[in-house]
Amino acid sequence: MEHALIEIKDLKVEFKTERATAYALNGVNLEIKKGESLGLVGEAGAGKTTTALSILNLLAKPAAHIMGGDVLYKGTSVFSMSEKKLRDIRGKEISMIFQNPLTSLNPVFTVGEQIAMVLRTHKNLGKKEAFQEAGKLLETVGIASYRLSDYPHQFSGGMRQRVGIAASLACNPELLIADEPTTALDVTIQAQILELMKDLQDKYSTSLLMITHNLGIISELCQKVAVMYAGRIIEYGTVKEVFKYPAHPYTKGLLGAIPRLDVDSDHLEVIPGNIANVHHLPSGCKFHPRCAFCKKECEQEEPAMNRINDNHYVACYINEGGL
Amino acid sequence: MDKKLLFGRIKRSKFFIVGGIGVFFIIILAFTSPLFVSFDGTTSSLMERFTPPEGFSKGLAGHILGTDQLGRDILTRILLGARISLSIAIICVALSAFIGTVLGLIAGYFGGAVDKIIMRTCDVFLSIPSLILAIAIMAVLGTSIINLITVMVISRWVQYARLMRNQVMVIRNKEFVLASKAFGASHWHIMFKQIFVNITTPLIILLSQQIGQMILMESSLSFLNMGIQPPLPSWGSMIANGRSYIASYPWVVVAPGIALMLTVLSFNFLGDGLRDILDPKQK
Amino acid sequence: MGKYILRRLGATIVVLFFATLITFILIRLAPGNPALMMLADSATPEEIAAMEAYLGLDKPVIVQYLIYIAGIFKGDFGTSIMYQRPCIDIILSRLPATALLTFAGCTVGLLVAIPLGVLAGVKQGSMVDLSAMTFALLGQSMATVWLAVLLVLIFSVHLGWLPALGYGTFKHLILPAITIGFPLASQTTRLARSGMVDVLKEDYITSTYAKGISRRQVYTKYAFKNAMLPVITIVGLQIAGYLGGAVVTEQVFSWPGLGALMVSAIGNRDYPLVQSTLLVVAVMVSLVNLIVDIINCLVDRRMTLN
Amino acid sequence: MKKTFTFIALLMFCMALFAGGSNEQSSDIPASVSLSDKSEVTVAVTQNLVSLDVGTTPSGASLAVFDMIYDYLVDSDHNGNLMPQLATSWEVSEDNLTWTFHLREGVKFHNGEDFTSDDVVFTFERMQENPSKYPLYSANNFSLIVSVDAIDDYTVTFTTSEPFGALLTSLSGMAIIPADTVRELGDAFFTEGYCYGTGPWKFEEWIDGQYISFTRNDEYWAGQTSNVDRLVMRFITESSSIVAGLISGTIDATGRVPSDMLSQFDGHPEIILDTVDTSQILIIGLQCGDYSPFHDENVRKAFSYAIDRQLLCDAIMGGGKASNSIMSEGTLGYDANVKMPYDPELAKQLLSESDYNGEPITLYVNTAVVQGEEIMLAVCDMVNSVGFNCNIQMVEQAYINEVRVSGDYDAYVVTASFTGGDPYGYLNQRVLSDSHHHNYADPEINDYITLSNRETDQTQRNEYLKSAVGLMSEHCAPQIALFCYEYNTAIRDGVEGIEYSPEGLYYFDDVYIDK
Repeated sequence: MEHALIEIKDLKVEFKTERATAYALNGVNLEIKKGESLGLVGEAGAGKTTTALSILNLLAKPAAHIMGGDVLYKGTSVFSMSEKKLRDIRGKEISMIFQNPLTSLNPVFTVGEQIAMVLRTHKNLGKKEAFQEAGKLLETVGIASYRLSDYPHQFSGGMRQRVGIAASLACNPELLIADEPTTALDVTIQAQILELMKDLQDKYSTSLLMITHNLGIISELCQKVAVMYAGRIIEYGTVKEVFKYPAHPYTKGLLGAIPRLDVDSDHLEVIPGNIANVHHLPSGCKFHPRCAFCKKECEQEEPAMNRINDNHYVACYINEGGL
Repeated sequence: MDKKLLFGRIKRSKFFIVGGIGVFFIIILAFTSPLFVSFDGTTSSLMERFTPPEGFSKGLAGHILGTDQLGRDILTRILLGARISLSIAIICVALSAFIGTVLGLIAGYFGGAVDKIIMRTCDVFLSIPSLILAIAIMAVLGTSIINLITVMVISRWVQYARLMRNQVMVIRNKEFVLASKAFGASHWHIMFKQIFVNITTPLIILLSQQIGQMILMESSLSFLNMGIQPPLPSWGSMIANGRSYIASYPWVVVAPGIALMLTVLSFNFLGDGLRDILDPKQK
Repeated sequence: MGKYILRRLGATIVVLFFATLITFILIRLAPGNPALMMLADSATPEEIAAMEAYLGLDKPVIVQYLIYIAGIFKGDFGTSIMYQRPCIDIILSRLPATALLTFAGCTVGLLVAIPLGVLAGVKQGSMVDLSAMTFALLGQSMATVWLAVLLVLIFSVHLGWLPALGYGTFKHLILPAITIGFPLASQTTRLARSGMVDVLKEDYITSTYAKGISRRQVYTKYAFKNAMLPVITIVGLQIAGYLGGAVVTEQVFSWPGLGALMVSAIGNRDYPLVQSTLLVVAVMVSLVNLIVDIINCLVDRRMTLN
Repeated sequence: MKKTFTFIALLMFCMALFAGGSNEQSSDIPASVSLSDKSEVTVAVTQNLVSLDVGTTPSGASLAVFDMIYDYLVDSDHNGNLMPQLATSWEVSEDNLTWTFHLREGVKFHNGEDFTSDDVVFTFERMQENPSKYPLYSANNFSLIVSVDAIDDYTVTFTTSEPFGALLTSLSGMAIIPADTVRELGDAFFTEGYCYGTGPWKFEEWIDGQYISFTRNDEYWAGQTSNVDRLVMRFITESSSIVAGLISGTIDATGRVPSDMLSQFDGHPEIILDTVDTSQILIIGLQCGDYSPFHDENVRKAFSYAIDRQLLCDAIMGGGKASNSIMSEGTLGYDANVKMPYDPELAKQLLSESDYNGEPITLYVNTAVVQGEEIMLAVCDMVNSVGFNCNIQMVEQAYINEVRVSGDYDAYVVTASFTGGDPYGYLNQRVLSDSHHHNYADPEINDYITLSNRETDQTQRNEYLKSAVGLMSEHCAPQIALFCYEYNTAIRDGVEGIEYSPEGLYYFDDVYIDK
């Protein structure tokens, strides 16, 4: 059976600092097929960025520990790849857009250099051609090419994110990971960035892993969506299916929390309690302390992922039998 | 900073442990030396000039590290010198820290003209290399321990002033400071109770590093006959005066040199260890 | 950039003005009368008075100071009492020695410190890191006198590889440069290390890795340039200190620099020479600080020249 | 890495460029010289030369340099004997006021200018017009000379305001310069490196703080026998560096090696060690005013008798002669049978009789005194063992001058030397005219000194001086002496002809290499 682009199998990751151990990922299972764009949704601290970084095997060395599971890229495990092989993939076949544009660009190098370095490394272009190519890329993301020799601090947040995007599309990668690209931007700029990503997606047909806690973005850009809570995927399916018939109480809560124009209700549904503490995770289903439908087995056993229909899976005892 | 975390870090910081033991050992040795030392390190006995180190062949009674150009026992002088060099260094560090911190706080807190004046004075002192400033001042005041301390303080307070000023500038506009101003707290209260308390870490780190530098500065001044005056021994003067005998009687200058190095090394280790432990950025 | 340099020069002049004022007052308070220094022991009171008049010391101190300042603007730094020659000639004949020594010392220091510091920063917590830090602490714990004398003992007297003194060929420069370079290297190693450690935690480093850039390139280029920012500033300050401060090294190696000149000038109460040497040193220090600031701005464009 | 590093290198480089502008030729001195290949000698001088002007303050370095380049009317063999040089003969008038000198003919300066009486007159008058600018003028008491007149091209007369017994000695310090050239060039003659003299060596180059070099003058009128082409005098204050320089070959001769460092030459047969007795004497000036403990003669005697001078010489200095008075052997006024006993018991007894009861006494020790700190610390221990309470303070020469003139000291320690073996200068300045500073005026001593000043017959002067010095030793006032220095010389085998004067100065004009 032909391997999916990315397969994450039961991935467990812990961060050991002198204070305590943070259980970031507790058995993540995810799959991204070629040309597919998947949304990864969840509150802050759910492990979204950790998942993204583990795909590129870029977890911070001393602190991060892979406790179990694997990440396969086209069938081969990312953790077992040689440094050289990894370098060939990063930025060429898989590239990433980072959340905070203010800190993800090197302050002492020109914008042009930060794009050209990808071209020089992967397409071994000469210095001059790389810069020209970078100029074109800047144009595609809507920045005048003469600004190549400007420095990051001479750009606004939105513009810097565009530079990040330009750099990530330099070698038109097979998979583009966007780690909350618009969170740090205000709404108007957000719309422009999404617009840009949409045309690029059509133009280059790259598969996309969109990480965000903004469900609106998911519905616009992605076909599939996975909801993540406390380091596990608790619901997965097509956007239409999941948004229309949310199965997991947490997903219902998330969707309930969005103000809807078509419904004139004067209150927003609120999920009681707060995010699970990564240092002391609750037993059983990590959501049970906040779950209104919590049952006895929810407290002991971690529910497995079970199928509602081809386009909808959920890890929850309440909805075991489907709707 | 809770206790458990602090001890955790202390246990792990090798520098702190090594430095701490070193400094503790040296201070104990320096201040208890009169009890077990069998020679008076200041009177000369010309017959015993340059006796090579006898080690422990005669137990504690012998010249363990040999004698210097005037027949005085080197080990005794090192221990006596330790007490003098250390106490002067600590006094100088304390004084320069005090002056520097107060001026730094005032400059940082009040800003504007006051800050300009104080900072420009710092620039003036920085533009004159500290050793040359020291020589000029010593030429004026003459060489005595009080003048030595004055000189070292005058040339070292600038570091503290600049450090404190920059730290205060950062904290000055923080909410809790503005809040206490709103409650009508007096300037002094805010400056010392509120602001100072929060910037003690960088001060402690700088303090621990400065002790070593003070001892080194005293050794350079002694080299120029401006340090501690004879017959009181100090490591700096022992090295400076013994340096011409290094080829024929090396122990005269090597012994105090190593003593000085180990002491300053321990203080530097302690300083580094402290920096690792107290450093807020440490994840 | 131009406006900034003008403002900086303005501030520097103010600083220099006060620096000369302080030394002017200090040296005059020092006991000892330069006229006596010039005349042999046999001077009669009239000869002393005549000498003081000749040296212009009989005028009130304020007038002397004004003459001196007026002189500086005209480029006349006054004549040295000891040398009986314009101070500026003596200083300029000694300046290259100190500049060369400081330059060599810093180059030696930086060539050792920067790679070592970067390595220690990259391999944080490893044996390399620990030994680099111990080397750094060692360098800051040795008395300059002791280090200089040991170097002479080992390399010149016992091994005979290098000349113990003097100035001229490259071989003369090695030992004094190491004496100055070693403490400088130790301080710079620590700075380079902590700079590197901090930078490697930054987001843009992760994003550079995510672009498939090799570890070596990140360390030697993208992280390196950021890590060097604190190093440049501190080294700039240190060079300033060494310009006048290499007194001990110059004395032990009989190096004809400004430090040795300063000590003998103060010893002989040669007022004009002391003042002008110090002024030149202060100018050099301010100039170096200015250059460091400019270089800082060139390297890190975020630094607006405030 | 490359780009950033260039910034740092750029910063350093431009700083060196900025400073390096004015003095490029700094790297041409031979690193190490072996005698065989080129006949060139490098000597180490411990004092730094400050000026090439013949009128500058006389110092060890300047005397050695002028001896190479210039000649004097009367030359001194540095042991008290004076011989004709540019003046072939001289006579003095009955009233001892006018000296007539007959000059040598056919002598040329290095630039070819002829030597005539005009040069002698100009050399003197140049300093007379502006005595403050030329400290030599007051140092050699030229103020006593009223005028210098050229009778004809080769005869010149000196008229003095009063009989000046030591005129010849002071003229042996006045280097004759070419009048016409100096009139034309002015001070540039010295500062721009012309310095034409009539001496056996020509001036080549001087770099302040580093070295001064000379080349042989083959047309020297008295004949030049040396086979050394070039002599380099290097200024090095650090004695350990000089020793290292000798061992490593960069230096061929030096005059002052501390005795404790002699052992470094073991195993180096190519360096010949020798000792030179000097008249340089270590002196303690005592304040005899009533506000100081030393006004009581018993206290002064106790202080002097408590010092074991011979032990100081043997243990610390490794040589030198304990002195019985402030005169050293070979100087006028030295009297071998004056006694200065070492008797701690007598000292203790004298001290107990006096009204001194332990007030602290500070000895100001001049930092320029060779091994001053060690010697005086040992002296303090010796005198403290008999009941004194002394300590020392190291101070610069400037401080000592100030203190001596103001009189506010208990005791100061300096070295003194007598140019040309004649104590005229010292006795007049430090004993006679200084009495209102050290507050000791013994009419008998002062009379003997004034008598000796007037006397032109050397043997009679010697008698007067002997009695003056004898009295000073007896009363231990106003100064007492410890010992005369003995310097250790270290010269590379084959280098000959280096002369040493009793004052501990050395002269290289007769240097040659014995292959």
